[in-house]
Amino acid sequence: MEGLAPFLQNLSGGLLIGGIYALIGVGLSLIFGVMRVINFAHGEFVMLGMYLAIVLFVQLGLDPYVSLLIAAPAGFLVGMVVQRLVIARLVDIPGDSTLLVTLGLGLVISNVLFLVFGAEPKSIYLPYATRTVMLAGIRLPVAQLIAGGVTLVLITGLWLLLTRTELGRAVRATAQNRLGAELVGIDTPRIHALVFGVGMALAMAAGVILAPLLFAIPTAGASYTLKAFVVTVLGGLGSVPGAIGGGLLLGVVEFMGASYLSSGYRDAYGLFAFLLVLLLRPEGLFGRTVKRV
Amino acid sequence: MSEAPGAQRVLEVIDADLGYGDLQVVFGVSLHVHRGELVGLVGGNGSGKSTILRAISGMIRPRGGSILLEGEEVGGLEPHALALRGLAHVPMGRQLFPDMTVEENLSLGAYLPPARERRAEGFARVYELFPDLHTKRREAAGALSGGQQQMVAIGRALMLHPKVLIMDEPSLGLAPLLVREVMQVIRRVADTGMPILLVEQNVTQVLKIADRAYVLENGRLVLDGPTEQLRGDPMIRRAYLGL
Amino acid sequence: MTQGPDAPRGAAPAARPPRPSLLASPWPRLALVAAAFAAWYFVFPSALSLGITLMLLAGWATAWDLLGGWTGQASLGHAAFVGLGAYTVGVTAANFDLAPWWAALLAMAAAALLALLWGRLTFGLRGAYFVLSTIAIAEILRLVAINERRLTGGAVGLFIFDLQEPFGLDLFSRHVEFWFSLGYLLLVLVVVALVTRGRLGYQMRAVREDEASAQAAGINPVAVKSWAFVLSAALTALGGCLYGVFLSALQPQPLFELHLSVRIALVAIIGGRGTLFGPLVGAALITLAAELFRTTFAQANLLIYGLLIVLVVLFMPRGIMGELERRVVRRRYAKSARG
Amino acid sequence: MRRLLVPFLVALMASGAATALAQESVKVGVITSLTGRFAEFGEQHQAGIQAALEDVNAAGGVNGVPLEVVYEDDTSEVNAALTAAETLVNQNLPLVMGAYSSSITNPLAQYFTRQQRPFLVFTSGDDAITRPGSDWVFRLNQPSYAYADVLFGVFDALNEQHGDGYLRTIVTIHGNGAFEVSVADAVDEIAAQRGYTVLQRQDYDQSGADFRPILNRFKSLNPDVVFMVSYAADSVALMRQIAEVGLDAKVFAGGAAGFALPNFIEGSGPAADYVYTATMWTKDVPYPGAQELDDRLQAILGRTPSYHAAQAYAAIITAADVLSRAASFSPADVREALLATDMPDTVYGPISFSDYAGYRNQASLPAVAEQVVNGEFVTVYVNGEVVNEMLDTPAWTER
Amino acid sequence: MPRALEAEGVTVRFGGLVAVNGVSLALDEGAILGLIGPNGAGKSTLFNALTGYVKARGQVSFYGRRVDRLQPYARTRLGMGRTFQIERPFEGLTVLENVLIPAFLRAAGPAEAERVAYAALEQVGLADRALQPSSDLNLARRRRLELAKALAVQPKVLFLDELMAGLNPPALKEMIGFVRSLADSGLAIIMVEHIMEAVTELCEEVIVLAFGEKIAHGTPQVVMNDERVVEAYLGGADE
Repeated sequence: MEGLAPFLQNLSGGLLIGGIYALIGVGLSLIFGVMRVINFAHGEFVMLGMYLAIVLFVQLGLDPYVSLLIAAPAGFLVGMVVQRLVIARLVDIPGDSTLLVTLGLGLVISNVLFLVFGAEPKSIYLPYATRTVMLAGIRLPVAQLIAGGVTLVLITGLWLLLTRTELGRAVRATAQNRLGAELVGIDTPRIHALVFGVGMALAMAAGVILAPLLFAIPTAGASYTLKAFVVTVLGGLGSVPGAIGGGLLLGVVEFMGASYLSSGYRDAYGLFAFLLVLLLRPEGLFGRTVKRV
Repeated sequence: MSEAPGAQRVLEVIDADLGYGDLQVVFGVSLHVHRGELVGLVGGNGSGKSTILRAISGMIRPRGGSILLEGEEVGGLEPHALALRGLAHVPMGRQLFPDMTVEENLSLGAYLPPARERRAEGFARVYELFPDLHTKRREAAGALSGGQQQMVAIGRALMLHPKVLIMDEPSLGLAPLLVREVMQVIRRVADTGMPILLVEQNVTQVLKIADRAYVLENGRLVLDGPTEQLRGDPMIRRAYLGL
Repeated sequence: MTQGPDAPRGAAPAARPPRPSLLASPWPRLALVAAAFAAWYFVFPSALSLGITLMLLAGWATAWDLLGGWTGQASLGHAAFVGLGAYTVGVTAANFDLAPWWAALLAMAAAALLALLWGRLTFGLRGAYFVLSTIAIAEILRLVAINERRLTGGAVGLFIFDLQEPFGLDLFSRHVEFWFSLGYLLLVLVVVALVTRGRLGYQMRAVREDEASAQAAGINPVAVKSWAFVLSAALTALGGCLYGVFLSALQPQPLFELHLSVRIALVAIIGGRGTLFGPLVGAALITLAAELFRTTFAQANLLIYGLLIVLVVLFMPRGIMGELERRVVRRRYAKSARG
Repeated sequence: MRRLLVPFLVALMASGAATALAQESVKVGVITSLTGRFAEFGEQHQAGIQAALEDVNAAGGVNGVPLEVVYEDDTSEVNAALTAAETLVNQNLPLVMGAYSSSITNPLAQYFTRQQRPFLVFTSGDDAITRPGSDWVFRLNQPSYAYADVLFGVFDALNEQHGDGYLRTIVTIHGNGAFEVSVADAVDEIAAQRGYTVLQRQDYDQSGADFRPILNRFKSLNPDVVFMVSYAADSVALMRQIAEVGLDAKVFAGGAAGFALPNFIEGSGPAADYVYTATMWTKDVPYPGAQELDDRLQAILGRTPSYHAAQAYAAIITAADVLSRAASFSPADVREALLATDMPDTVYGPISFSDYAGYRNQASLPAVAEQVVNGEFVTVYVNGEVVNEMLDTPAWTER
Repeated sequence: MPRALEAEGVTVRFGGLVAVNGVSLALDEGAILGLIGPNGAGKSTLFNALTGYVKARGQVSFYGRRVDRLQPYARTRLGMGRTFQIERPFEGLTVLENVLIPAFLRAAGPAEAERVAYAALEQVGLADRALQPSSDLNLARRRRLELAKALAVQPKVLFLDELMAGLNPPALKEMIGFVRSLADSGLAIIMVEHIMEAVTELCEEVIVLAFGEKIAHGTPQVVMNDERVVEAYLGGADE
């Protein structure tokens, strides 16, 4: 019995890392929900965000949280372009062609990053990155708190965008009934481009937020893609609130597993949970059983 | 409400040939809807009703003939371009957004900019026509009964302040009691002066509420005229039952 | 209805032209492949390793294609079977001095069993969900290989020092490995050729195209997918055994990596899914291009996978051999219609 | 396919022709990672080799014939490495050297053993390469055991300074790659021999850069020593998170490459201070010409060299020495010459190959320990001697 | 005449909606049973229930053997062949391969399967297009291909789902003749059909569905004059 304080410490650690997982997952989920496209290049966009933050920090001295203001719009634009040039041609084709094309895009992105930045891991050092604050006997890392805060702001923003704006309604309408959406005059191809852009903006934002916490490695994208999948499957593919639940859950499962079982199997805990959910409740833990969005 | 001489034609289909791939379904059909008129288009299974409607609403491209909206050619335009020009479509199966509230569904009916500016007016008009929807405006559309969902679909179309409304089989999948209710609703909408083209299998009901009707058989028009003349015409029986 | 457009009703069956048959023989082309690789041995005696890696990759991709191409269930977890094969040889040789041919049989049986269970669990999942589950399962196996040191040697790995010699052949010689790899590639090609020309092959295609329609043809989709998966897994594991001997030093990282799974799948897709020689063509193209780039264009060798797959999906959705075959089918039909 | 095959054939034949043509030089092969994820180490190797070739050839090469290096890029992947090895073997080069990663060098060692060709390892640390080893595989760099060994030398010295019982308990955290695991194994082994207690040993999966769950657990154990074995990215994340979690210990020891690189200090900031690291070579080692070599490497690379460059330098001068002495360039004679190697005064330390402690054909060089002081590496412990003051590690709250 | 197919109280629910409600029917060897009714009456759902594609309550017997728990493929193997309303050729394959797949069900090997497939293709008049990619076929030929696929399993009961829809008059006549000859050869046929001409010519017996319920049963002439049927078609809901 290790007592309550370490448990709470671990729980908070899991929740904080889970918040970032949620941010990575939510973009993937949004894209799937609206377009039925599984984006295998998602993790590579996260890496793209990390490298952008590093470049801006090294070249211009921009704090990563400031470079969010550049990275998110950049992600949006790149996403729109990728969707228009590549994915739009394939959206109506059945089968796995979009899956393959995004897999290929991911390889292209990671190798271009590799050519430009080399294999050497890159990071930025921020003095506040190792600070912590104590709260009720629990030590909370400042950088992760900021990351959690930014995640909260971004996801809340996304939520407001989807529920409170004309555009958001159009996005949800396209997700729920594409034919119906077209009949009321929604330009669904444009919505698709927009959604892909938003998804990529979120992925790149996640990368920027991760930059002060982790190292950027060109080939690490695939592991973020996998995390994003786990998050969205746990929460229900296509469900934005589900992605938040899934992200937090994954963070806690991994953190607790690593703390109390074996740290070598850390990634396996998430994958086991993922397989279980896939087999027993493919609509996700937080999805509704009857209707698909 | 029969045809007034010289009344303007809001919607007109002239000599349309329609089909899918190498299959022709509709052969040289012409029809029109005047201002303030409720026109029925009836016929048995597979007679080509829905195909005509799909062509009018831009979901398929006509291979021959023309489609005019207030005298302008609109054949081959995309659905949202047609919506911009004032053609509202109540589709088969209603095509609502099930997880969104009634109000959101209606609101999306006025998605296009010209209608967006008159959204408040649209809500007022729809809620006046369908007070039930007002009480249920915060509920998810998917949770409503079939009849109420049909009202939402019609209401959503009206939010566009359309010049003409086309409806595809609004009675499909509804129990007999609800069918009657929906038909009365449609008549009520027509009574506000909204021109409507109603495509329907349920000929008895159409002949009761419509001003005029066209009867299709195997992709060709076999009968048309004011509904009071058509009721009891044996041709209708033949068109439907193949006897 | 009972006759073609021109033939009058009741025409004697003998009057019709000879029926063109589908069952054109793949054997001449197989012989050509065998001859080409045999020639490689004599023309490039200093590039045997390259030939071995090419043939193994081609064999895996051809085996992958049974499931991913012919049956339409793309997997991104086939590295699991490669690793399983390699480790079975390593573990049994190190601990029980088991002969490699028995180890190969054991590996194939283990892979088949794993595929059967894996399929039972996941074939209910559709499309992307199945792909995701394959990634997850292979990842878990990788972590097992890393963490269960007593069995696998963990991250430090497992070394194969001695192997019993079949017919006095030194399995560690690149020359012997070359011919074994060629034998393996030909075996996979022959198995796939036989399977796809027979009942199971057509059932697999039916399941790929439309499961409901397949059921109407009396086909049990789950059984067909399971068979395809079992065959694919066993053949992949057999190649994994050879690869294990080729490396002689087994480590979880290169063997169970997602990267290897992706490579196997992409090679098959680029070459043409659901064609006998497509995966081989894809493997040859990619391996030779990578070798060229290794000596000349240095870094770009991984980039070409990405670029090629994007281009192929956009412009040649059936892959290289798929597009070619389609053209041949059209031409053959045109000819038969004329003749 | 035909279009691709033709240039490929040409390339293959050209490479064959090249070897046949030029015999006015002695060629040795080097397999390293010029591209791929280990490319940065390949660059270090190239710098060291360049410097060594200049020196060797200025001094008359191999018995008057200039020495030349044939590079083969393994693209950081094992298949390519084996293909490269075969190319070199087929060129009948008298000696081949390589590679960076143990996961590549292990299969290479197996291959050269089977081919009965001498293979000189100069960077890969994995114990398994020379333990048990083979007749044909030689290694001049220190095995992973040495990384742990030198740090235990530091611990012993600290115990001597502070009185016995100052350092007794250890926790280990390590990556799950071949090299890291084998260092962690050495920690267990040496700790048992010298009376230390390993309280807990935890591994983590690749780029699993969130160590907090492990560190929280360590914190509750109150260890004297935190022993860390990881590569560059992880070493920085580890120190940052140790600072953040507030895990205090008397000694933080980094037992692998990651902690000895300039990146470690840049990335960790002040959190890097007081950390002890094991390294294989520094400009401060008491061997002749160390400082000069470091300066030259710095000039070639344009940045701070790592010890890998010095290892590559040592490999080339060893090769020149061995080939000068070899009766012929046949594999057997080169092997004999390797066995007879005795170079007491190289810049990398005394090089000879012997069998000891289960190793085969392994040079026995001690490693070097450094401590980070005010953002600089300071060499503190070489050859069993304390050469600079070792500072006490303050608690995080006092920094 | 042996009883080929018998269904008792077949009920299908989708969520809260009862799509088919307690329908019973029987079909003898060599007979043709028509299944008619307005759009949305539940005809195709009933078809799918009988062939196993949707979960249903009630009993279905095939030559006296209960099949209602069997998967669709198992029912096919027993001898229940079917076409789909929206014809679904195996798009990537040639015409011959399309028919080869079901032909393998009862063939000993590839050669025999090819013989069976050619026989089926000849029956429907597609033999000369055997090597054409099936995606290139026009609608009428796709229909015939769909029929050839159903015949290639050598069924004892054949389910035809709107086989005649969209055919022009000569093709329709031909198809009617063909279906008649199939029944004459001893096949039991059950067909969902909107083309009344086909129904009246082929079926000695029809069942009329409306709102998921069987509302009439008898010869086409009798049924079509039944007031309830007329009402169902013309739209009831009249006082």
